[in-house]
Formats: sequence, structure tokens, C-alpha cells
Amino acid sequence: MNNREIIARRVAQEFEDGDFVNLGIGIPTLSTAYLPEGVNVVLHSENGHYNFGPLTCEEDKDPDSINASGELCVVRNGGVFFDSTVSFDIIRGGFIDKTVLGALQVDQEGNLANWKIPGRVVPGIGGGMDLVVGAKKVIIAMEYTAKGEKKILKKCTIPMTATGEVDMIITEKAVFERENGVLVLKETYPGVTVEEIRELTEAGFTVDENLKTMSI
Amino acid sequence: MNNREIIARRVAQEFEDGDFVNLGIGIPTLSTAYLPEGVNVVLHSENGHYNFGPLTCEEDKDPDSINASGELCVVRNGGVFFDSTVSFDIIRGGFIDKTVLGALQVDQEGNLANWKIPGRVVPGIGGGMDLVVGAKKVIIAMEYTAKGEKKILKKCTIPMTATGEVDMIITEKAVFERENGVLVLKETYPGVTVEEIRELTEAGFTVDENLKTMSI
Amino acid sequence: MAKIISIKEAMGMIQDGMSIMIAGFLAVGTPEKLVDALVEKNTKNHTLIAISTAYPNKGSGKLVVNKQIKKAIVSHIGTNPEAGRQYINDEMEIEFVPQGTLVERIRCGGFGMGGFLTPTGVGTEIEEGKQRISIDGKDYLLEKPLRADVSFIRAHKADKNGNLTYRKAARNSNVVMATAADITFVVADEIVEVGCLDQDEIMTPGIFVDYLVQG
Amino acid sequence: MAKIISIKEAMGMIQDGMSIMIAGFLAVGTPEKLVDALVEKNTKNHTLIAISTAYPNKGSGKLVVNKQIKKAIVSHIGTNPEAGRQYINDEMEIEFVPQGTLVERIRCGGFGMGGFLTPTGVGTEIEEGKQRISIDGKDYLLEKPLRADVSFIRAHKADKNGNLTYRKAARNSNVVMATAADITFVVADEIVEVGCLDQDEIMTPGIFVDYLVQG
Repeated sequence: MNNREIIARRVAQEFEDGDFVNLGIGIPTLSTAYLPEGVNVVLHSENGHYNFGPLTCEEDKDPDSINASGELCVVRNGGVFFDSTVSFDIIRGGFIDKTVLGALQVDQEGNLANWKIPGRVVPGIGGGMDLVVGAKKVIIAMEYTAKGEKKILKKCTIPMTATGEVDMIITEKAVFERENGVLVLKETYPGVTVEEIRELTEAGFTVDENLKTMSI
Repeated sequence: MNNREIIARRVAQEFEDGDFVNLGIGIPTLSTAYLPEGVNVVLHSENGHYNFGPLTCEEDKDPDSINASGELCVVRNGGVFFDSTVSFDIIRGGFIDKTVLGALQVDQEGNLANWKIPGRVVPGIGGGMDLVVGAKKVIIAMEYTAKGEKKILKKCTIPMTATGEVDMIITEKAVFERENGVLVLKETYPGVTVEEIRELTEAGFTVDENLKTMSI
Repeated sequence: MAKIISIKEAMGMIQDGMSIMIAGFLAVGTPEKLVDALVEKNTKNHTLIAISTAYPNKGSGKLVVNKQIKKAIVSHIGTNPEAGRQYINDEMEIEFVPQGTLVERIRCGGFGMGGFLTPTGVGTEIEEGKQRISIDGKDYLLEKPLRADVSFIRAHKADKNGNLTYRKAARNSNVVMATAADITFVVADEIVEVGCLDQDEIMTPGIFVDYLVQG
Repeated sequence: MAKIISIKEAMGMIQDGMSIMIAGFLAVGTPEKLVDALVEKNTKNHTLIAISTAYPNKGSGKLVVNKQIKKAIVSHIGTNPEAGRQYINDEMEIEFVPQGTLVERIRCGGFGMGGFLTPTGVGTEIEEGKQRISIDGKDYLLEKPLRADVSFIRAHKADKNGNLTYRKAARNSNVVMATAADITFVVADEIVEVGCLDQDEIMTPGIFVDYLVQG
């Protein structure tokens, strides 16, 4: 199992049946492939609809029906189309149960950086800033380090997406939650030690007294 | 011809074909009975539609189709229903060409008072404050005095509805327009002298060099 | 996703002192069944948020007549003489809000905004206690969001996910009020299966709706 | 009320330096005919207001590739490498705006509001130069309205009064952009007679629309 799959499988465990969720591209979207039996989530798309899924047949192809990544999709029974303001009203208004996004950096204060690397071309902000501020629960799904560089820091060093909004970090080595403003190590992957996590982490964190092994 | 009819007939001359208008109850609404040949206006109703008119037959009766006065009405071809926010977005956004309302007092600065008489039960504000601020042209249609008391003042003495928004005052004795912040007497009713107007008016005003006789 | 419940279950969630948004314009768009049930339940000290106090025997006005309202946040009371009477006798507090400002404040409340700037009310009594902010040379009032504990909405059709449509002038304040309460109760003229409403024509997405209340 | 004109007449109203809102999300909802005509007209120094710069060969991105855009106010450029190239080479200025803030700023611009308070962007670079206002203990940024000289809208159906409906995800930014420009141009998939659209299902009332542009 590669890192992406480990992370996606663990993310999938966070969903409850009926959750309204907005998932970033990559690992977050991949997580829906591993939903537990009996758990269905409603996918919200920034461009203006919810309850979408992939095309199931050639007849579904409709150029007016895309998701926020620009892929053709189908809005299923019970889904709704709306305009951009309503789409972000849903986000900002706190109606999204969970959003899962990748990160360049996260810090111990719950700050997130995932939109801009100084000196590189910025692709943009899109709906990310609104999602992180608005969603009830913000889950960061990412690989633990980037080419050896630490990503879970004392303080983000690149421009932030939002401050103090991250609730949970899911990686291939460990799972953290923020509790009362403190980063708490909740789970480690089989074979990964707390010491190893400490070495790979700049952020301060506490270890949960019921530290668990990630079960995928 | 009574005062109400004189005023309503003169108001009707202000409309151009295709105007979007919002009319207060009473004289303003009465004005539509005197629209010149070939002039049609689109009536906007605060509660959420435009292009409405009175019932034309028994079959039109529909309890879900009322205007802002609570009367059953018909929304005609080309009309639209929308929600309250859109209704006031239309108003605040400056899409209403003309609004015509009654007044308790108007003053030389274009201030309007028409919602509250201290010591009496206030019926409310309704959509009046938004209309006066938002409409492109604000026309006050009223009798010149109220039981002998002057209504066109130097400064309103009762709580105001809006400041500096009145563009035109149409009465049974005279018509004023505000030009460059100054009240200008534009028309007098046949037989009414400028001196008489001066006596009945507390506000300062200038007399248009092309002063006309109101033609009804 | 909306849950279908009985009126009795709905009333079980309402307590003295709660703030209540009642959708409708002069009672058109108001779910009379819920209002009647609340009159019967006779809870007190409510804050009413509505376009108006409607009529003594119709819409939100019935709660006023039954003396269940401590404070009303409305744009108009002129069609309900009992509201006027309670107001001048200090039996009920009233906060008059311009109608456009009222619905926009509710929109802000539902959608996580801290407020908005409107030109309406600048230089009038409505300005009292509010911040005036000048943007590009024009003055505006900063108006704050409004939310309620519960809202009562009448829809035309509802599917079982809570997706709603409204009919004609019965839409009015219902769209925003469905978004801005902790618990949204909806009475629909008709409840249909999921999939029966056109996905392009839904006026209130079900994500905003908590309960569909059955007869 | 909307007037029906030709593309040539529409282009006659557009001049160098005008700000242009182009509706659509990754080109879905964009009236390509108007964009193509503007590429042909080759006016310069435009300010583009759009969700994104779309693709080099689709949507608003074509104007970027043709070097007609001096400044873009957008939430995203990642799908258009040429936009990125012009940006890093200082050939085009970009104001990045969070997408929810962008559409709400346009809504304020269309509807006479001086701005709104959003929690989005607090404590980030987006806050620079903006007023932070605390409401009931929570911090918000005051975001100002956006308007344009002209807007390009694609609708599904339009009646001859300019009443519009949209289809599926092609609705996106079109609804607000139709309200916030001095001149609104609409290309509809189909133009129908007045009365053919259901009065309850119109998504953009014709009062907002200036011109329906024919093929």
C-alpha cells in the first residue's frame, strides 16, 4: 500500500453517513473509494452543486455538468444546482460537515499554508480559503514530509490560507487532532514510533494517553 | 377634479414607456389610471415580483399572488417572481427607474419624512427607506398642505425616511424639482400664483425662468 | 438532510424564550399549521423575526394576539392593530428594520457574514448605535447579521431530502429564513419523492432544511 | 427591458481599457461567441473579472493569450499557463481573490451595497490594505464591491424581455455578473417568446439584462 492509499483509507474512516463534504483534488478525493459499508457522503462542488459523482455511462456526458476540477460529472438524485453565491454561502455559512485538503505546511496553532510558494507561480486561491474558514471540520490529508522537509511546524513560514482552522491532520505515519488549541498525536502507523514522529515534526505536540495504532 | 386626481394625472405624465416603477399606495398607485396612450410601466412589488396588475377575472384569484399591499394580483406575461433579497437588490441596486411616494414632510435639502409621527403608533418602515435611497428618481406625490399645515419645509421636523433623496414634488398646486441641490418651482396649477405658493411654503425655492402652467 | 416529523415532535423542540423566524409576507408563505400549534402550545417570551406582524388572525400576528411575543424585529406592524396596542403600552418591544435591510441581515446570519454596508437609513433614526462607513465617498451603515433559534417555513413542494420550491409571491422571506435558524421547520403543500424536483429549479437546497413537518 | 442586437452591434460598444466580467467556471457558462468576437476586435488594456482565467483556448483565457488583459481579478489561474507566464513576467497584473469573496463582492456591486464582512482571509495576505472589523467577538474583513463596464453572460433560455434561465453547472457566476455591469450582454442557447418561461423558474429577471446578442 503506498502512502496515498494509506492516507486516503484513513481519511475515509472520518466520514459519517450523510455527511456533506467538500474534498480537494488528489488524496482527499481518492478517499471516497474507501468509504466504509453503509456510509455515503454528499459531495459539494464549489462551482455550484452537490451530490455529484463520476460519469457512469456515455449518455451522462454533458458539457454543462462539470465539478470544480473541470471534470464531467453527474449530479445524482437529491442533488441540486445553484449559483456561485449560494455555493459559497453554503461553505461560509457552516453547512459543510467536513472539508479535506492537502497542505504545504501546517502548524501547531492550526494555521494552514497551501496556496502560495514564494518565488513560484501561484495557481490561485480558488475556494480553499472559504472552505477552511467555513467548514465545521477541517481535515488536512498529506504526506508527512515533502522531499525530506518538515511540514508540521511551529509556525508556517510561507503565506497562510487561514489561521487556527485546522482540526485534524492525517498522514501516512500519524494522525493528529487539535484539542483545546493543542496538537495531540492520536495514532501512529504500525511500526512508526513516537520518537520517529518527534524527529520529523517541528511543531510541539502532546501524545494522547490512549495513543492508538492506525488501522487501515 | 379633486386634488387626488389632479396629482395622479400629473404624476402619470412623468412615466416613460417601459419604466420600472414602484408606487406607494393611494395617489401614486392611482396615477397608473392616467397613463398617456402608448405608455406602459412595469410595476415592481416589494414582496417579490414585477409586472403585476389587478385581477381581470375570477379565475385569476390565487391566494399566493398578492402585491405589497396584500391585494390579490396577477403577474402578467414577462413578469417574474423572486425572493425578498432579490426584490430589495433590485431596489438598492438602482434598477427601479422611478418611485412615487406620499410624504408627511419634505424639505429644501431633499429630505423626506413619511414613516413616523412622534407620539403616534408607527405602522412601520416597510420598503420605503430602501426605495427612496435606491430608485433612480424619487417623486413625492402629495397634497400641498395637511389641514392647513405646511409640508414643504426648510428642514423636516419629524423623523426622516432618507436624506437628500427627493428629486421632484408633485402637488395639486405646484410642481417642484431639485436641481443642483436647490428646490425649483417648475409649474403652478391654473389660477395659483407664485405668491400663494410662497405663502404656503416654508422651504426656500427658486422660480424656474420657464415657469409653466400644470396641464392635466 | 431533512427528517420528516410530526407537528407534535416539532413543538417538542420549542421552548419559552426562543427566537423564531416566521416566513411570509402578510401571511402569504407562512405555515399556518405551525403557527397554530405554537399558539396552542402557548410558549412565551419569544423574539419574533418576520417581515411584519401580519394580521391578528393570520400569520405571525396570531402569536402577538396570544401575547407570546416579547420582542418583534419587523419592518411593519400597520396591518395588526393589536401589535400597535402592545407596542404603545410597552407590552411588546419592537425593533423596526427597513425591509431590505431585514432580509439582508438574515442572509448574513445564515451565510456566515459579519454584516454588510447599506445606504438605507443613513441620516435617519435607523442609524442610531450603528457604525457609519464611507466607501469611495459614499456613506453606508454597517448592519449586523440576524439569526434565530428556529424558523417556520412554508414551501410549495418539498422532496424527502428537504429540497424546496415555492410558488409565486409565497417565496418572499422564506428563502433566507430557511438558512438562518438553528432548526428549520418546513411545512410543504406537497411532499414528493427524491428525484421528482428538477435539479435546476430547486429554490432552497435541502442542506439548509432540518425538518419537514407533516400535517 | 432587454434589446436584441447583433454581435457586431455589441462589439461596437466595447472600447480599449474597459473592465469586463466574463461569466463561467472553467469556461462552462461562458459565451464563447462574445469572447471570440472580442479577440477579433483586439481591444487592449482590459481589466478582466472572472472566476479564473480558464484555459488558453477556452473561455476568458483566450483574451489573456491574445494579450488583451492588463489586469485580472480572479480566484485562480492554474489552468492557464500563459496567464502564469504573463504574471511572473509582469506583463499582466493579477489580483487574487478567494472565490466566495469574489462572487459576493460582485453581488455587492450589483446591488448597491458598500461591502460585506467575511471571515475568509483574516490573518492572511488577503487582509493587506483591508479593514478588520470585530462583530460579537469574531473578526471579519471588510470587502468592497466590484463592478464592471460590461459583462458577458451565457444563458440557457432567454425570453425577449431578457428573463434568463441557466442549465446545470453553467449557472455559476452568471447570476451575479448579470447584475453588476453597466452593460450586460447575454448570449442564450435559445431565445423564446415572452411568456414561454415559467415565472417561478426565471433565474435572472430581465430587469438586469441590457442586450440579448444574436448569433
